[in-house]
Amino acid sequence: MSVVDLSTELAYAKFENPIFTASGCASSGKELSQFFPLTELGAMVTKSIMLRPRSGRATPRMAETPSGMLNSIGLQGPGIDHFLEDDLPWLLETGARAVVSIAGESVDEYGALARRLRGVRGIAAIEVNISCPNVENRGMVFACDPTSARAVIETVRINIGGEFPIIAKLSPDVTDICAIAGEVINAGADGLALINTLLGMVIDPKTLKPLLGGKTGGLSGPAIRPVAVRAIYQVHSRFPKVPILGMGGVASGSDALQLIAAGASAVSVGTASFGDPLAPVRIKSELASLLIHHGFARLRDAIGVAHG
Amino acid sequence: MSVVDLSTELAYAKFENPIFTASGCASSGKELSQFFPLTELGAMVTKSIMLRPRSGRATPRMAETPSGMLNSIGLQGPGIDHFLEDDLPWLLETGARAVVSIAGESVDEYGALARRLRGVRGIAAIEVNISCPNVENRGMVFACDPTSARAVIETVRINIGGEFPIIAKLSPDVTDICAIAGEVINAGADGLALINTLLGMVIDPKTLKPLLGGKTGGLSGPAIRPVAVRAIYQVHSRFPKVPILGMGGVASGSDALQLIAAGASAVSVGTASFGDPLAPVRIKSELASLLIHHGFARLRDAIGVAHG
Amino acid sequence: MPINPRATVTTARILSNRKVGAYHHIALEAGEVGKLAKPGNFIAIAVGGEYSAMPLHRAFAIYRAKADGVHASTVEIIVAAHGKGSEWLTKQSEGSQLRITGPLGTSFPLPAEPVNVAIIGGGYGSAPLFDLADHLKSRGCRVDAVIGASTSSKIFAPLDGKRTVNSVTVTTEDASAGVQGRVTDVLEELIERQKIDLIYSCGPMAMLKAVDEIAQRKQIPHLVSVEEAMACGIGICMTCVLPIRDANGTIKMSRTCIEGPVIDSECVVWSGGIPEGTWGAP
Amino acid sequence: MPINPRATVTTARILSNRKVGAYHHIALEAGEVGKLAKPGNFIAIAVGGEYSAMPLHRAFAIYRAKADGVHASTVEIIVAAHGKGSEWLTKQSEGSQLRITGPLGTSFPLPAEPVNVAIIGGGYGSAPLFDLADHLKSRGCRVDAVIGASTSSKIFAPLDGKRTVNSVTVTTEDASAGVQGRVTDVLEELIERQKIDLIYSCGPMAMLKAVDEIAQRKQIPHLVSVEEAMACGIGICMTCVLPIRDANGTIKMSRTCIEGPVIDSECVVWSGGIPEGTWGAP
Ligand SMILES: Cc1cc2nc3c(=O)[nH]c(=O)nc-3n(C[C@H](O)[C@H](O)[C@H](O)COP(=O)(O)OP(=O)(O)OC[C@H]3O[C@@H](n4cnc5c(N)ncnc54)[C@H](O)[C@@H]3O)c2cc1C
Ligand SMILES: Cc1cc2nc3c(=O)[nH]c(=O)nc-3n(C[C@H](O)[C@H](O)[C@H](O)COP(=O)(O)OP(=O)(O)OC[C@H]3O[C@@H](n4cnc5c(N)ncnc54)[C@H](O)[C@@H]3O)c2cc1C
Ligand SMILES: Cc1cc2nc3c(=O)[nH]c(=O)nc-3n(C[C@H](O)[C@H](O)[C@H](O)COP(=O)(O)O)c2cc1C
Ligand SMILES: Cc1cc2nc3c(=O)[nH]c(=O)nc-3n(C[C@H](O)[C@H](O)[C@H](O)COP(=O)(O)O)c2cc1C
Ligand code: FES
Ligand code: FES
Repeated sequence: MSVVDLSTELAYAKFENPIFTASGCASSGKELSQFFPLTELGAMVTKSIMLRPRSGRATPRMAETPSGMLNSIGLQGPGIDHFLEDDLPWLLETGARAVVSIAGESVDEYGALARRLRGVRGIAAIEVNISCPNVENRGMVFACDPTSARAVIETVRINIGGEFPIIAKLSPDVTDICAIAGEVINAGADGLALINTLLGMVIDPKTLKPLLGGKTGGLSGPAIRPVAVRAIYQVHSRFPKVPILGMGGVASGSDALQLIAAGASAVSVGTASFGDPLAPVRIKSELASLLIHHGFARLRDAIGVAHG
Repeated sequence: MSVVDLSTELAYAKFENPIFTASGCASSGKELSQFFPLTELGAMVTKSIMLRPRSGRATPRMAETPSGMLNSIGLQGPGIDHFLEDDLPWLLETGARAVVSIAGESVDEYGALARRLRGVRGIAAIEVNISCPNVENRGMVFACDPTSARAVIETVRINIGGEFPIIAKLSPDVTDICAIAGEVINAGADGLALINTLLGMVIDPKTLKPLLGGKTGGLSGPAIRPVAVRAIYQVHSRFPKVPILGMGGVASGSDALQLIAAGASAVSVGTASFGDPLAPVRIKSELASLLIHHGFARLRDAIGVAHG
Repeated sequence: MPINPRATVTTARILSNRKVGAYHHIALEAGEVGKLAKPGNFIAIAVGGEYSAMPLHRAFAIYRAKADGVHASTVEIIVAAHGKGSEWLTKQSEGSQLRITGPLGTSFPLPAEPVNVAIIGGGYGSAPLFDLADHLKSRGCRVDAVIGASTSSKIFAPLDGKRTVNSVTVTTEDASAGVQGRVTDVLEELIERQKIDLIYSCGPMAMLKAVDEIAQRKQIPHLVSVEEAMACGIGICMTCVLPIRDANGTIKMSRTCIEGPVIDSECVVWSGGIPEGTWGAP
Repeated sequence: MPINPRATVTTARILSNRKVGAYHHIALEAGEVGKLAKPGNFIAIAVGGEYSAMPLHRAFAIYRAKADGVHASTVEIIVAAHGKGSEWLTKQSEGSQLRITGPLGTSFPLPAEPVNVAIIGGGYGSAPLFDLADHLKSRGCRVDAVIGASTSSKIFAPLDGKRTVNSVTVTTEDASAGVQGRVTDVLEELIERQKIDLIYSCGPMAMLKAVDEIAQRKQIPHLVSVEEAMACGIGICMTCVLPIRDANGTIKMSRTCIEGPVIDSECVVWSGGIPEGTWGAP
């Protein structure tokens, strides 16, 4: 496809290229597979799955904002059983690499999810979403509290065995993201996913009430890219050996390269797919051209080049 | 000018209208006074002033981002002496209401600034910028630490006397903005300014290094508006009696009304002036029309209407 | 069944853009999209151009799609300037290019027998119904149309569309055209008079619900095309959901961009929100 | 002295937009702006239109400004497509409207006596120099121009501009036009030959610095028009600063949008960064 070696790795999981989907922005793959073969992706990151089916939040669930959007999906999904019976086998059959994202409402739930995934074949890695601001758990977000963040990753680590790398997905809505990163690394995370959405709100200009059914929502899209680059840069300079799956407002190859230069080993494309189903493949080819333009023979050589 | 009563107050300071400039986005007023009489503003909020002259950070100091910008000015300014001798008298002479913003590198410096301002006539209020992420104080930001935030406001409170309301300006880069708000309110803040910029970074697509001289910078503009609305909404629902000066991405009357509905008693316009020097006056008249459209006879009745 | 089975992403060129009452009629040269579209499908359009602050898709019902002609295919849409994105769209001039994705969503199922059909359109909701009427007529159905809006400029009822159907009744709330009132004010009488066997409706949710009350009462099958705020239009964001009853009677929050917009009204839970008993409800 | 003394915010209409080599020559109907502009001033332009993701001003030197004619005033600029905003600008068609702010910044001070002047322009940096040359000529100065760029398409030297000056020397790095090399390669000889008393230069910082080395060596007064990344163009953001020596010799980080862009090169601290001893340096 190109003369540049795009292969990358997140801990001991290897991928042919660094462009992934973002959890919750590609459902479980069937929807996008009409537009391009999922094998074009470094990996399909599935929508965060919970233990039981979940209806999510009331509508409206979205608001467009300047160069971004708010969502308050509330982790709607069919639950792990259906996922393992139906969605995952379908996905693996396409030949795509699968990163499975999980989310829970309690530490135990994460543990139970990890046990369900233990021994499941074909999964490339587990992304542990501890940062969704939408979960109705007294408004508390695991990723905003070092102790609970640590507890979740410890539980997942113990329950899942050593089969898949564990990637802990962090929230930018914290005073010190490196502190949380340190906790989850100590707890056994093999890699980090940075960043989840920022907590935001839109007031409906007509009713003057919060527009979203869930009142607050998660801010994503190009608007948050500078926050993502900063978080990745900070965490990579503190923990240079811990691989990062970067995300946040990537809409072009140049955006992806920013995150990679800041320290990401791979990049998830989320909101950009909502305005262009082909965004992930376009971004991959733009990235390849840019790497060549900058004289990189291998993607790996570009990871973290913004430092030092 | 309009049939709607735009007057508002922040604690015991009264203003004819709720549209202010944002600190650092209008210098000390001379620059904008060519474009409109500063008396059109509810208040001119001056650039944060420090004890001594300060050269600020190296260039480049700006990067445009999707619907936003990063700045790393580093609080360049002439210092309080020059400000009190030259800038402030000029500003007061125009008849404009002046909100003076101060910033320090230590708790003592804030105390010293407060003593210098004590007894200065004509100031409407003091905005205490404890949230600038650019200050080179081991990267630590007062507003990100409850203890230091509290200490600064206590010191200012003690040293300034009861002449001016103290408005504490908070950073959104914290895990729990209500906790910080609670601390500064207990320490004697009469009002809150929400929000300062978010910490961000841009990698230069040419060099693949951080673009800004200061590496990281503060993200402002429409991109961050949903974060501002959320912060104002959260803080207003927790502390409904504490007046809020809202800011963050306001570029139209409708944006201003969002912040007001969320709980702001007045609104600062920052980045929008960089693309349109007339933005504050345009926003004021758009806001007046919208208030009429929504059937409000007084701006005050719209403050916080998004709640309940 | 695969999801988005016939959809592609296409650079479409605007062939014409003209004002029709309160709306804009935009014709697009649309690659394969027009060839594969069925009545009821929609397209998603990226808005704002290269320097856009609007990252999300906008959904528009296909008013007409043609495979023939000088262009690979054409797709026509009727756009009401609602917010910034649709407003931008109405300002685009002939020759400019749009990124469109389609055809998307479900289409109107057609009756096997030649029956008596009523099509009910509210505002621009009538747009997809005339193409449907064409198909119904060619199957020998009688088709009576009721087109309503708040005011005459918001009635979309093009001449050739009117010619397709057996009758058109227009209602406006301000009496500026046709009968004063709402579509539901004339529907019952029409049902009686024409012995309506089947209803298709497209318009605001409140109208669909009101029409459905009548359809239920009269026990007439009713197919609705719903409209929910959509971010992606292709099933990947989960924003466009409505509570829908499936074949087993289970209520699920279903994506109206792929399980809709056309849905059998029997499956729609009109109460909105997340009804008690919904699968996975808290 | 007041800041931005003659500036207004104006809705300007594009009268023409045509490609000139690598640049676009854009003429604007510009309200009062063209009446009040002096050579060396610039305008700030809001870019991207109503749905723009670009909140900041773009600065462009005024190439020509006229108060006469059918329009209130006209302002012409020469635009190089650099990033997204300037690229957008080059795509705007005749008749479209722009929000401009100006005239802004300092202007070229003119010598009291008729002296021998060299104007040195790099790339689009030559744009403001021809208007300056006009003023110099009308004061009886001899004006010799040196216009340099990497390649011929980036030489901006319009015919009437060339006619204004006494001589034009073109340099290109790739030898595609004029002398192969840089402006500095021909400057010393010109200074000797024409007994240059005063130099004006406008172009990339590296060029200004190189020209200044020669000017210093030859002890010739040198006025430069600098270009720093600007967010606002009107003095309110503090992003466009350069270390500048004031009348007392104090180095301050000064805003080039209001204390510049035209600055006496004696005051410019060419090292960049924040030189030691700068007022308020850490
Ligand atoms: C299946 C379907 C068919 C439609 N057909 C037509 C049509 O034929 N003609 C027409 O004028 N309009 C139609 N609409 C409505 C049209 O999609 C919205 O008016 C439009 O998306 C609003 O975009 P905006 O930029 O003007 O408003 P904004 O409020 O700025 O939109 C912001 C975001 O919200 C979403 N959104 C807001 N309102 C709606 C809505 N009512 N429906 C869907 N998404 C919304 C947009 O997609 C966008 O992502 C249809 C909607 C659906 C779901
Ligand atoms: C006094 C002055 C006069 C100028 N005259 C001309 C001229 O006559 N013709 C011409 O083609 N260009 C001129 N420029 C440069 C022009 O302003 C930039 O090329 C332009 O702003 C880049 O905008 P962009 O959107 O293309 O790039 P982007 O990189 O997207 O711009 C992003 C932001 O950075 C700022 N920026 C980036 N590069 C520059 C730069 N070199 N100078 C100032 N701001 C910058 C922009 O103002 C904008 O706010 C001048 C600059 C200054 C300061
Ligand atoms: C509609 C939507 C749903 C999302 N759902 C999830 C989710 O289920 N799990 C998760 O970890 N992140 C979720 N996210 C966050 C994204 O994975 C991603 O971290 C974030 O959107 C930033 O990337 P982007 O700007 O490219 O979208 C969701 C984002 C959006 C917009
Ligand atoms: C260039 C620039 C300089 C700023 N300087 C200051 C400052 O000195 N003190 C301060 O409290 N905030 C400062 N801010 C933050 C603004 O006052 C405001 O809180 C923030 O920009 C959000 O508002 P906006 O989106 O309308 O710009 C600055 C912002 C910008 C863009
Ligand atoms: S609009 Fe995204 S899932 Fe339906
Ligand atoms: S560009 Fe804003 S101060 Fe000069």
